Amino acid sequence: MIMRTRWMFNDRKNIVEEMLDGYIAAHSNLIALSNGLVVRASRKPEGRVGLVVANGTGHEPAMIGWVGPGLLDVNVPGPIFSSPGPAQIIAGIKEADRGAGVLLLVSSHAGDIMNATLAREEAVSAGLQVAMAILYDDIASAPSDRAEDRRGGPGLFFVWKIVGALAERGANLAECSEMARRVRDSTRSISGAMGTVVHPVSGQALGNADGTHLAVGMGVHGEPGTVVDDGLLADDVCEMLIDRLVEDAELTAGARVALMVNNSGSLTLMELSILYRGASAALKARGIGVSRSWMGSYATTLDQAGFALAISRLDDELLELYDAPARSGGFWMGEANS
Amino acid sequence: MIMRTRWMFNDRKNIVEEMLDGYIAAHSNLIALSNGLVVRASRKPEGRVGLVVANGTGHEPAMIGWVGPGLLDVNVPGPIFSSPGPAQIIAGIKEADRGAGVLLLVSSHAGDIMNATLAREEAVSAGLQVAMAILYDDIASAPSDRAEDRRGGPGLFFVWKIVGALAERGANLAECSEMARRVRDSTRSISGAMGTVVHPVSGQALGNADGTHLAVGMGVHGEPGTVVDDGLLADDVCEMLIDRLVEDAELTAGARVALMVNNSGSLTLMELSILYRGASAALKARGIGVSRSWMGSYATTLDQAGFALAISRLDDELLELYDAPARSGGFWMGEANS
Amino acid sequence: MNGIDTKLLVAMIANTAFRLAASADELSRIDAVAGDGDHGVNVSVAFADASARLAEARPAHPSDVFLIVGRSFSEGGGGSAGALFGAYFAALGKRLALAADPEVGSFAEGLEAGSLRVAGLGRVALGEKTMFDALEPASRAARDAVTAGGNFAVLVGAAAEAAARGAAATAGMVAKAGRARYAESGAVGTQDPGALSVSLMFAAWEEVVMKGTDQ
Amino acid sequence: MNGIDTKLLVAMIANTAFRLAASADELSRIDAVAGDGDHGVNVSVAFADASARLAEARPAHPSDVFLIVGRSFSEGGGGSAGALFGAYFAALGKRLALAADPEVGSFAEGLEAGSLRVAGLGRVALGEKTMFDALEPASRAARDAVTAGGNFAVLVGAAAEAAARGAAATAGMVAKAGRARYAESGAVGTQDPGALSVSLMFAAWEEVVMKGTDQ
Ligand SMILES: Nc1ncnc2c1ncn2[C@@H]1O[C@H](COP(=O)(O)OP(=O)(O)O)[C@@H](O)[C@H]1O
Ligand SMILES: Nc1ncnc2c1ncn2[C@@H]1O[C@H](COP(=O)(O)OP(=O)(O)O)[C@@H](O)[C@H]1O
Ligand SMILES: [Mg+2]
Ligand SMILES: [Mg+2]
Ligand SMILES: [Mg+2]
Ligand SMILES: [Mg+2]
Repeated sequence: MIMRTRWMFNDRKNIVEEMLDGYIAAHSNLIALSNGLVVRASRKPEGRVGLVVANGTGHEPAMIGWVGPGLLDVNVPGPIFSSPGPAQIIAGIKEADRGAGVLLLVSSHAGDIMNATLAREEAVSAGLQVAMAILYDDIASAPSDRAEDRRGGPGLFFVWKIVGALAERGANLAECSEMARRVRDSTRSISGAMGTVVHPVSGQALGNADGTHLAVGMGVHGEPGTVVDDGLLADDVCEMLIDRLVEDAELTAGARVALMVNNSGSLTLMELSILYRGASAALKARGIGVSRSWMGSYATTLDQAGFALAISRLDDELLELYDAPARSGGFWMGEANS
Repeated sequence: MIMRTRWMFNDRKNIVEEMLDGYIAAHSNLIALSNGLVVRASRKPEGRVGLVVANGTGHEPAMIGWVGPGLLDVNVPGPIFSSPGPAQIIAGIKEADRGAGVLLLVSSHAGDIMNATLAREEAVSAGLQVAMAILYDDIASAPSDRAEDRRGGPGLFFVWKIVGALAERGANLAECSEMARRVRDSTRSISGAMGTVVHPVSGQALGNADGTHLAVGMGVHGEPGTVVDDGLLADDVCEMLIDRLVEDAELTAGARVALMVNNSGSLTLMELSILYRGASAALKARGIGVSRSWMGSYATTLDQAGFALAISRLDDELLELYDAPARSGGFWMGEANS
Repeated sequence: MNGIDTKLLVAMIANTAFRLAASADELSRIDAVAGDGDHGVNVSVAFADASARLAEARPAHPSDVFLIVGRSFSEGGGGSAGALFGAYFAALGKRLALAADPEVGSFAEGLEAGSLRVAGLGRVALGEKTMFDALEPASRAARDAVTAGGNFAVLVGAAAEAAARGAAATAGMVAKAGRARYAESGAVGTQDPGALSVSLMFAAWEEVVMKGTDQ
Repeated sequence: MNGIDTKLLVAMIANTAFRLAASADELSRIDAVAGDGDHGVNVSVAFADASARLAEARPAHPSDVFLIVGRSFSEGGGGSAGALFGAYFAALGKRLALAADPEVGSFAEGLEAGSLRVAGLGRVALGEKTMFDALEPASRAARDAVTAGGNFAVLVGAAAEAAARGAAATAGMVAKAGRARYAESGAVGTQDPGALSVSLMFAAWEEVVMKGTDQ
């Protein structure tokens, strides 16, 4: 529990640029900066599908931390919470192209989709082979019969990981696009937040949580959530959220899932661990097996005091891709993981 | 920048126990719980020195996250911010003993030292071979001519990593103890904090930073720091702190160091990256090379909004141990890192 | 004369930059009601950049003016408004490029092409509380003005009046697109920031055109 | 009689648990001035645990009482006070175990052994604002009481009075050990929490012993 009003920045205008400088210097064995794009230090071999994400910053380690072998090829970072424009995205597509086409993986937010659409149109008319997959996971943002209206959240990391492994092995563009949609369709997330965040440049406070209550379903840019009863303990919250996820995903006893317990920014690992305990117990009580799991900061909203639970249904093929090696500024998976 | 008063816990009495349950469940391929001790899922081979740390919790991922191959054998977790008692430490020593003696690595805080001393006395009189190394790095806690009065801080991770690699290779107890002291003596850290933390059990606010200013030199349990000028930007702060570290370590141009930029809890990765940029620039300006680096949450104080800079002088022998593979809940280093 | 003066267009963009800078805080504030509070920054920065590029480029043909404005949006910080205004101005510029010496009819058609592009890119219809609720009435009014034989000043005046009315009407709408749709209220009671910036843009154009006509 | 009644000792520990529970918040509060604000919890929990173990174990020899109290500290939550009190009671218990039927002389020697153990373990001298500043005068007063021929009640009364004076004096000291030494002020003006809990412990003992003597 903290109260804080002072930042550790230099000039507010240069926050994103200086962050990129520092982050890349700290991981220079893995990633490099190329005209404002985050790229791999050693490019993927020719003949493999390139994977590109373009997104606003403020969600670190997403997405600067997901570029590397077994994961993405290029991240096109925009201003804080704001998609980069089509011109930069086209540069990213060109950078990722290794002769087998490029898959543009888009987290479903209005600005991201529109800028990516424009970039893809232009790249295609310039003769490049570009596919696009629009990804979402946040069940609080639209009902299941309008799933395509849902937004992207921390659960998209399941897609990055699995499509990253598939592209690394040489799958073609159609196979990678198909897999992106398949993992998206088997992934669900929902968030809980206990405070608001302040935009470091505009100074605007985002979100409707005031720090004393828990709001469920807040988006990764502070899009409003629903305040729940103050009496709910961590286990109650897990039970409630897992119930919504399992129902939405139509999972039944015997299903196997990967579980993510994501830190939105400033939750303690103590709380995160207690939520992991509660979430895995709630799944177990429904006969659902947690075959793999991730706990930590995957997609943040600056220093938001909050979390998200995400599940993704697994089968043997996905398990194998899940366990494939990967290496980036914010993630690793070794050869022998399981 | 956040304001937050609601926690995500169940019963306050069970926080540590439930955290251990959840953390270990999330990393069950690597670690296990054995009578309240965090141990490796597969024990180190016979004939290797066992490494034990015993400490208060609230600093996650330290130390529950540092048990695993290439790192520690046993972590004996105490209550929040409070060393476990000698009885539990003795149990940890026995658990880690693989017939080549046990090194008790103690972060220098009054309670930790005294409990470890009692445990060692008793273990030795029970016929066990136990060495103890008292470790410190925080230059704000005592002047350099009283270095042994300094406290342990995030820089101790350099010791865990290097002694962890050495013990894994089969070095004997004297060699491991000697290396622990050698790395300690070439490591320095200093912290900056921009807020106070609240003890989740007692509800007491710790530390003297009120969230609007930067306090330099605060300890990992909120031991008081010194408030600095509000006009200082991130780069100014890095320059000031690196200057103190370099002077204290008596480093001169041409030296090579490992640099750590540690998140005390709720700093954004954006800020951390900007601090990394500032700290590495300040070292470079002094002719000091950053040969390796770590950036992220290594030792936290719950959700403290703060950071620490730590440096540790490197030579070829240390570099090799630094790069040796390691794998734990909170850290990994692959075979081919550099 | 029914032709379009390139210099006048450049002055219109300069005045848009000036007017949106003055309203940037207000636009961000209403974006924060249900969005992410950056709309004022997004549009004012892009128009300022466009205005600087135009001063440098000294375009010779009306189409170049809008193609350059479009690039300021598509090469800039992005966001929804970046994509939408970028596509809008690109469509307008492309339509004007079809004529060696474009007249008001081309301009009205260009506004309509831009407006349709926005609806297509954003997948929105009228009444969903977006900038399209200002762009569509503006292009319709422009076409009607041309049909009635009006000159460029009449066209711009009619578009400005229609855009203002369209933007005002968004206050009563429930958001169905953009971030604002996540707000429980759908942001009812507040104008859509994108629609408001469209209406401020046309008002800035009218201001310049009227001065030109008066002189 | 100069012997020591095991049942009385058990009652003394029970009363210590009771008194420290009542003062736990105050002890934590003064620990928070320059430490980590947990001292009241640390000592009250350990004495409560000791008291429960004693009720269960029904020790037959005085030494067992203190060995059990020591274990409650050394098996419990630790912290500085856990180590120090644990070592203190273990030393006291061990000294008492040397005699089949220990008398006040053994007890005074035990208090001194405990006090020296604390100083050695904590590497502190008098005047450094720690619990040793209460333990040392208490053991000295106990020895003097024995030398003067006092019985157990006199010994405990003298120790309690000396501990209270020692603890009060710590308010004027600058901390040189423990977490409190990091405070810029050295916590001057506040009593050391460890010293205060020592003095509260001896006061709780005196209370029981006096009752025993009265009856
Ligand atoms: N799908 C859409 N179709 C049309 N206009 C949209 C759409 N989404 C957003 N807008 C417009 O964009 C404006 C928000 O712009 P801005 O704040 O700059 O972008 P962002 O929402 O990405 O931060 C909204 O007020 C609305 O007018
Ligand atoms: N080195 C030491 N020597 C003697 N007593 C000490 C020493 N360090 C701490 N103490 C005592 O311990 C008390 C603090 O106990 P407690 O708060 O329970 O432990 P911690 O400081 O580990 O949280 C201090 O008030 C002081 O009396
Ligand atoms: Mg935005
Ligand atoms: Mg403590
Ligand atoms: Mg916006
Ligand atoms: Mg304490």
